[in-house]
Order: sequence, then C-alpha cells, then structure tokens
Amino acid sequence: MSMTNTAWRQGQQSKAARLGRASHLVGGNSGKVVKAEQTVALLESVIQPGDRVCLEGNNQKQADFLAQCLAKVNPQQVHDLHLLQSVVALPEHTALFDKGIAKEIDFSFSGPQGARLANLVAAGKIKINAIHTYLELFGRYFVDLTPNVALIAAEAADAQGNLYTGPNTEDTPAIVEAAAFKNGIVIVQVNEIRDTLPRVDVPADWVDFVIHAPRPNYIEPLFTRDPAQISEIQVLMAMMVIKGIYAEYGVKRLNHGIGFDTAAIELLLPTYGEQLGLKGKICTNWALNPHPALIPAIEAGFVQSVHSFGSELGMEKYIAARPDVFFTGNDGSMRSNRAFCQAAGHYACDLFIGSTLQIDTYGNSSTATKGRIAGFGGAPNMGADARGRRHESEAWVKAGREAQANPKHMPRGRKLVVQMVETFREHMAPAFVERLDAWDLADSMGLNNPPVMIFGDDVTHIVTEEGIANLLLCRSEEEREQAIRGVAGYTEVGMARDKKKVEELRARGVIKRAEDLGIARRDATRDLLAAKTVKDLVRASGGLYNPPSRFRNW
Amino acid sequence: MANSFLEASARERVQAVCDEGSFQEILKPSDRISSPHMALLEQPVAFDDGVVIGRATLGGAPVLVAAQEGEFLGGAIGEVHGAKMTALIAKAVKEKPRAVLLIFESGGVRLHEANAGLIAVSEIMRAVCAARAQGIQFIGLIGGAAGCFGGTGLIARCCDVLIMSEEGRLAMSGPEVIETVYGVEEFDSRDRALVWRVSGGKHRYVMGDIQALVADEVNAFRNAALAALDSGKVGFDLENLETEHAMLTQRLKQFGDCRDAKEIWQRLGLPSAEELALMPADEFVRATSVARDVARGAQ
Amino acid sequence: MSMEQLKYNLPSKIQQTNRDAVLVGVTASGNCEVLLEKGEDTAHCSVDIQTSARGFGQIWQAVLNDFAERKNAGGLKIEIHDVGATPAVVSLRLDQAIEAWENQHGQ
Amino acid sequence: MNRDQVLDALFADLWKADCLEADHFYGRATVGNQQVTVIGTAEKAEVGADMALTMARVVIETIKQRPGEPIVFLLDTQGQRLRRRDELMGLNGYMAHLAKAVELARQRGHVIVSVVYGEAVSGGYISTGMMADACYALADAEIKVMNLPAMSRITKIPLDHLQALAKQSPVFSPGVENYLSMGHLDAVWEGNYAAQLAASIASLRAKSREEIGKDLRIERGIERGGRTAAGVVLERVLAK
Repeated sequence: MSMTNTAWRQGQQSKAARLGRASHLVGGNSGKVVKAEQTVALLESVIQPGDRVCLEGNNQKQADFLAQCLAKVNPQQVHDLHLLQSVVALPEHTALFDKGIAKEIDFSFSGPQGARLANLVAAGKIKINAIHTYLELFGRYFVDLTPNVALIAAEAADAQGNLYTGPNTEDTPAIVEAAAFKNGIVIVQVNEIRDTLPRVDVPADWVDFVIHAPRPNYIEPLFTRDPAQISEIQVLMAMMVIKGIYAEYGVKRLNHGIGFDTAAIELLLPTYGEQLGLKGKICTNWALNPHPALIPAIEAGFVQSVHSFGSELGMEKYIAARPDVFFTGNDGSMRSNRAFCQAAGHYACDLFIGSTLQIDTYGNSSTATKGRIAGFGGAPNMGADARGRRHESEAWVKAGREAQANPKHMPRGRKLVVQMVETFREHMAPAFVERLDAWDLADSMGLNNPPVMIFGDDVTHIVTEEGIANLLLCRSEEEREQAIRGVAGYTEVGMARDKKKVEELRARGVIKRAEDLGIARRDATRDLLAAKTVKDLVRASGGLYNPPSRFRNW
Repeated sequence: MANSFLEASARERVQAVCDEGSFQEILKPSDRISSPHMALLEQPVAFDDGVVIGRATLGGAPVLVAAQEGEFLGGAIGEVHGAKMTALIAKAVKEKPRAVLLIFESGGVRLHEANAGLIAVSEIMRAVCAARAQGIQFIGLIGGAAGCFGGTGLIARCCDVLIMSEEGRLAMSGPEVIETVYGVEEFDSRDRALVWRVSGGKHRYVMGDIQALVADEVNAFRNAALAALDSGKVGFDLENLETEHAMLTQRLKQFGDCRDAKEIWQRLGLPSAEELALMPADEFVRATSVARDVARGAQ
Repeated sequence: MSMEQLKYNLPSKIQQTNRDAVLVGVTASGNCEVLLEKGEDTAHCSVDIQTSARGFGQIWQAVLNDFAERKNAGGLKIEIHDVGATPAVVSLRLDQAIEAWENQHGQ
Repeated sequence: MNRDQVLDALFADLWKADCLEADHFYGRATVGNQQVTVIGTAEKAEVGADMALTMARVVIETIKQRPGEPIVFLLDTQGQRLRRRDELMGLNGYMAHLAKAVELARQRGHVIVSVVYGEAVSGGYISTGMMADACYALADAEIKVMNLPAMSRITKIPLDHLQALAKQSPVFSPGVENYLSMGHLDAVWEGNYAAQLAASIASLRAKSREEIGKDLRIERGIERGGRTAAGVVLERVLAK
C-alpha cells in the first residue's frame, strides 16, 4: 500500500513545525545549543497557547533559569498554558498565572508558595486541576498529562546534547521519558557544556535544545538538619522509636521523613542502637535522601544501602567515597531517581516514619492549614500500606499478624506507618485536634475530600513524648480513639481521654510509656546523639561532608 | 554535665571552668534581684537577670566570676545585669583576688532598658580598666551561641586575656544589622561561613585580638584560663597601650582593603580557607603561629 | 505581649529533704526557669507562674496536678518564669528541679 | 548645633585645628588660662576603625607630649560604622582601644570632659564621651541607643505602649534628660557654654586623682531618682 495516513502523525508534524520555527536560534555542532539570551525567543517559538508544559522543579532541584525565562515570554503570544510541576516553589512559578501565561496546573507540592496559590485561586487567576503525590503525577505524564514541552535542568551537556544530571538527577528521567517519546520537545538548562561527560544520564536524541544557563541551577539543602537544634524531648521520642518499634519488629528496610524527630533517630543508631545490640538487626537498607544526620550510622556500619530521591548539597564527596552504600555511576558520583525511589519507598520498605502538623482522633493527619494550598509530595506514598505488596519480611508479617482481629480472615502483612510528633509544637500549637484544618480548606477550595496526608487507617503507630500508641492492636473505633487520646498529652484531645480505658490499653501493651519500655527519662540527654553539631557530622565523615554555609558556625 | 562549652548554660560554665564545688554565688536566684523594668514592659524576667556572679577558686587561687546567660534575652545587659558586673569588679578591687573571670555571652545593650544598659557598659569598661591598673587580672571567655557583640564586645576587649573557641564570635555589630542597613551585598547574614570568617574565633586569633583559641570543650576553656592566670597578665600602662596601637595601626595598613578573612589568610600565605575551617583548634594554632606573628606585627 | 500571673496550691506528699533553693532552666523562648524553695505548708505545693503565653491556665493546672501526684512536693514553694514552654518541657524542668532538690550534693 | 558653632561658642578664636575633616577633628584650645586638647566628631559621624584609631593616637600623643593637659571631647555621632570591612578589622577592638587610651589618660592625671553637641548613639559614644570624668550635653542634643519605632519592631512591643511608658520611665527612650536623671550626665548645658566648660575643668582639676578615679554615676542615679536598682545591687554585692 502506498497510502500514508497523515492523521496518525499529527504529533510528529507539530513537533517538526515547532522545531522549524526555532531553527534560526540554534547553533553548535549538534544544532541544539541556544544562547542563554535567546531563551525567551526559543520558548516563544516552540510553545503554543494551551500547551501542557512541564517545568522541572521539586523541593530540591529547580530549572530556575527556564522558569524565569518562561515568566518573561509575551503573554499575547504564549498564554493559557497548562502547567505540570512536582513542586511550585519559586515566585516565578506563581508569576506565570499573574501574567496570564499559564491558567491551569497539576502539581504535587507547593511549600513556600502555598499562600500565594491560595490567593491566586481566590482571585480566579488559576485553575488547580488536582494535587497529586509524586508517583501519581509521574504516572499521569504517561497517561493523560503528557507534556508538549518539558523544561528541565541538568548539570552538564556535551556537544551532542547528551546530559549528565549528576547526583541530583531526581525527576529528570521520568519527565524526559514522557515528553521525548510522545512528540514532546525537551529543553534543558545546563550549568556547563563539556567536551566529555562523566556519564550519560539522558541520551542526546531525547533532547531538543540545550541552554548554558548564566547561573548554576538552584538546589535547596532541604534534608540537612543541624543536630544542635535537637531537643532532649526529641531524643526521648527517638529512644522509644528505636526500642519500641524498630527493635520490636526488626525493621530493616525503611524511609524517614524530614525533620528533627527523625534526625534524632538517625543520630541515636550508633549510640543507643549499638548499646541495645541492634547493629545489623535494624535500619540496614534505606530509601532516603543522603541525610547528613545518617553519616555517623553509616560510619558505624549500621547501614548497608541507601537509594535516594535526590541528593543533598555538600554530601557529594562523602557519597562518592561510600559507593558500597549509595547508588553511584561508573564516574563515582551518585545517581538519584525520584520515581524509582518513591516506588522503592512504597513497595520495598517495611516502615515509614514522619511528622505532621495535625492528627485527629481517627489518626488522620495533615499538614494542610487554612490559607495555604500545599499538597504532600511523596509522603502519602511512603506513608501508606502497599496493598499490592506480596513479598514477606519479619516486620511486615508481624505487623499484619497484630492487626488481624479474626483468625479466620485471610492473613495479610502490613506496612508500619508511624507518626512521630510532640503533643505541642512551637507557640503551644497542639498537634492533636478534634477536627483537622483540612476540612475548612476543603470547603474553601471546593474539594470533595479534605486534603489528608496520611489516612488514619494506614497509620499503625503514633509516637509522642508521652508514649507509643500501637493502633494495630486496637479492636474497635473506640479503642483506637482512646489509644490516640492516651498519647496526646495535655492537648484538649489528650485531656478528654477516658483514664480508665487508657490504663486498660496500657496494661494490654497497646499504649507503652517510656518506663514501660525500660527507658528512663533522665537518660534522654543530648549526650546520646552521635553528633551534636554540624561540625561533628563533618568530623564523622572524615572531612568529606562539606555543609552549605548556612549550616556552619566556623 | 555537657562537655560542650557552647551548649552549657552560664551556671554550668561557671561550675565547669572553676575548681569543682568552689563556686559561691553572690545574689542567688532566691534573692530575686531581677529587672524592675521588664515587668513594666510586661516581659518575663529571670531570677538572676541573665548573669551569674560569685566567688570561686581556679587552680586553688581565689577568683571572682561572672557568667552571662545567652539564652535570656541574648545575654543582653540591662540595669541590674550591668550593676552585678560593675559591683563584682568593685568587690575585686576591695578583695584583690588573683583574677576576675568574665564568661561572656551577650548581644550587648538590652533594648528594653537601653539607656541603663548603655551606661552600665561604660561603667563596666571603666571599672575593668581601673581594676587592671591596680594589678587585678581579667580573663574573658567567649564561646556561646549568642557571641559577644556590641557593648559586651567592648568590655571583652578591655580584658588582659581573651580565650575563645572557633564557635564563639566577637564583634561590634551583628551581621543582620549591617545587612538591614546596607543590604545583602554588604553582608549576607545567612552566609554563616562568611559571618564566622568576619567575627569567629579563628579569625580573631590570627589577628591577635585574642590570646588563646581552644576547642569547644569546657575543659579546654578551664585549662586555658588556668594557663592565663598571671602568665597572661599584661597590666594597664602606656607601654601595652602603645603595643596595641602599633598592632592596630599596622593591621589597617596590611589588611585595610580586605573584606573577608579569606583574603587576609591568603595574604599571610596560610592554607585555603576550607582547610583552615576544618582544622581542630590545636592544629589551627600550630598552622597559623608564624602568620599570626606577622599579622600582629610581632617579631 | 502581655504577661499572665497564675497561682496554684496543690496537695502533694511531703518532701523530706531540706536544702537551699534550686534553680533549673532558663527564661527563654520555648523554655522556662523553675525556682524551688522550702515553703510553709507541708501538705501542699504552692506554684507561682509568670508566663508570656496567655490563656493556658487549664493546661498548667493539669500539668501541675500530675506533677504534684507524681513527686513528693509537699512543703515546696515553686516559682516559674515561662516563655511559652510546652507542657513536656515544663514537666521535664519540674522533674529536674525535684531531682536536684533530692540530690543533696548536686546544685 | 554644628561643629563650627560649638567650637565658636566654646573657644571663640582660642582654637587651633590640627585636623579638620568633615566627620572628625582635633586640635588645641584655650579655656580660661588652660590649654586643652580637643577631639571631636561631626556631621553625625560613623565611628569606624580608622577614626577610632586616629582619636586614640591623639589621646596617646597628648599623654606622652603634654602630660596632664585636659582633654575635651565634642561629639556628634550616629554610632559605630556598620560595614563588614570594619567588623573584619575588629571594630570593637579599635573602639575599646580608644576607651582604654582615655582611661589611661585619666589615670595619668588628665582631666577629661565630654560634650554632646549633636547626636550621640551607643557605640560611637561609649568609647569616647562616656569614658570622660564629666559628661555633658547641650539642651538640644540627643543621646540614645535606638529610636522607639525601631525598638518596637525588634522587641515586638507596640509603639504606643512604648511611647506611653517612655513618659513614666527614663530607662529606654531617647533624650538627654533621661541620661541626666539616670546619673550619666553631670549636667545639661544651656546659656554660656564656654563658662560652663571652664568651670567644669577648673572644678575637676581641683579634685584629687582618687576622687576623679571614682565613677559616681550609680550614686548620682539614686540621688536623681532615675536609676535606683543599680545602687541596690552595688550595695548588696559589696556587703556579701
């Protein structure tokens, strides 16, 4: 047959037309390099009104130069874009909506811009289609939200357009894969153009345009926690977690959320964990960013492997010197991958532990607060039982057994999902509430479901300075509620407890106080921390960790 | 008790630096000598108004001690706080101890009682100098998180001997104030490595502003204070004033065009700032001993 | 900011140790200082609080009730300067103060 | 008052400048039949490392070359210089050096008088004028650490609250009267400044070195009722 059905190739034709419009802007041997000062012109040439544009940016790496250029395009020419983003983090991101360049968005998280997003919604300048988890959003890139144009960031490109994404590879592979194989245009900002790359993370034929940005892309050192700020109460809670949960279930594969609470656990492994004889028995394999606070545990031989969502500023040399632990390329530098690490955290870990702003009496937790539209990034995937999981482990089987109320039911393992909070945060804000702020936020945003980070039925343990509530062992809604109230301290939720019922639960081991675990509160001092300062972390790393300036006092 | 000087409270520092069990507090918390002005402003007070004073021994020698509590209002000096220090020095003139130990941690004058604080700072400075002229040695210790700034930094530089850890800071204005007035290009207060290169113990040591650089350990401070007793005494006379004048004059000639200790260290032929930053105190002292003499104009 | 003064007098088992006043903690954000002295009434523990965080009287009451029940604080007079310490921090300071009180040699 | 006006009012033509920069000056003058060294700042000077060192040099030269000659500080300063370079040099060390020079001059028998004729703000004042044997301010001068709006921002105490309290207490708000009642200033000058300066120097010269060496500001604060807590502390500490 000689007939060709052009109707099947509209995407290719569209891409060819766009590339044609930009042909006068390119130079270099590969015909892919565009000068930084022509970036706005490039974007105006290849982006069409109404396009789905994926702008790379998460809570760490940002394609910030491309974001700034996109905010400078002529809104008469480029408008009504549908933005796809992991994290709305920069002022330029929200400026796109102020200027009418973009009109709708699908995203995962909006930390620092949460209040501005809420204002834009109120002003009718933005349409938020949905807030996802990272994995959900990546998934939709391959189903119904495939980008027409992807604007990404890499460490370096070579003359052909091959990319080296360095330790902070993060979201790049997922985004490029979706765009490049569905007629999308891939534009990358790089920090430098080199003759040869240390390794190729993205092959040149997936990349259409390369721009040498005037400044290195921004990276937020989000996972660095200064041990100097860890309190004795956090040390106490960390001791309870190690003895009452990690040792109890033999938790080997896990993920930690960000925060001082979890940093305290990491810093107690080589001291308290070692004293309890737990080396090799807990915390051996991690889905985790390279937390500087994990250095002492790694050095003490606690840790066998760490796969990471992204990297962490200052950890590069240390990671390169510990290839047995971290995932590194032949060049020696780390390769992170947010999509794979999220999948690992969801399916291959036995435990997630993290903190939150509010927990209700059902165990639902949320970081959503009034006046801010924030989303939850990866936490909902980490902090959810993996219903598709089939492989067994000691921790998973034991948790499942504890949850099984009726021996006739089909046995099924459970992921341990732990919420770790002090009963009051700073300024006496209670962590336990009768009703989550998320309800009001849902009303104001017109959502059917309040934005819950981790649903109560996924939570297995709640840890506070008052003790551990094991929700797996609760056999009724009423028991669950009293177990939660029983560790909620002097919050209103805690003071409304049924004291008798709480003592019953304690007798059954559903609630465990520090003393029930054989932990003396007076032993919970900062002297237990394997590092008490950032400088201690540097020393523990043998001088390989090079913390960003803002974390130094030397 | 915590081993870190930085993490220790004023009371813990006094206990750890002086001979064990020797400290006898003057005006105890239960005497309730707190600020009468904070109450008027409806601000919480401290039982000791943020400074602990008393008698102790150091290596068996009688000393008087004052220690500022950096967590209470940044250790800032108000009327009572200042008067406790002034009075302690007046007491030293009467009792003639071997030395007065001043453990500084203070942002300077307490804004809530600014006039009283400012006057108090000048009273303490006069008192320190006058007592030194009478042969009493003053040993200052700096290693708290709040640093030693403003008027307190002036008092510190009136002492015979200053002992610092690299975590300590000694300066006039804080970086935040300078940034607020002249912008982030003048002084980026979030660039903490820069902040420490401008005001931290290592820089101050190379410049000759302090006599000893020690690790952030209470014992290291104690040992340096013991070593300073008498041997570090410089008196208060024209000769040592002129020596200081020569040092400060040649500093401006030699380094007056610099804006970062990196430049100074480079000019002195020292290792890179990154290397210096990571050196433990003893190693740093060894590595910089020649350069320090050049910087001080000492032969 | 304005201060709130709170006063409590709580039944508690008698504290046998007799000694000079004890001070723990610091008047600093999220923290409090606690001064323990010998009082008059051996069956009760009196507590005077000066706090910069208004409106938490009920929580103070609950925290102090538990403390007076948990420890032998009868005959003690407690004064607290608070700058928004959480109940966990307040309980910790109170326990530290009692421990220091009962430890004859320590300060 | 500006620099030239104050020099004219105090010394008329009996003043000879050795240095007359826009923001600082020094020289000699005659008061009564007495030669004095004059050191001053002008135009709301920022006192940086260089200026502090210059003033210290003049004090040291006076000690060495003209033993016993009175020193008069004339001050208009907005405080210490707020620059990274000056901090790098160790500005507090330079200011303390100046203060120590003034103290040494006192101990060697120089009478030291300071007069605030413009503005005197914290660091710029402590290391110069506040170290004098006798401190004065002209009635229209200003002495302060910080103005109330800035203090309100930093302490988070409402401005109107501070303004109301400033009427009851001299302890935190700007004003020479506050520094008078708290015992720091010997007097606030009005009328014939020259005569008041001459009288001050004459009375200080009549005192013994021991008398001059005594810092009586705390006692004066009690007498004037503006600063009473410090006196209680002093008495109790000395009694223990």
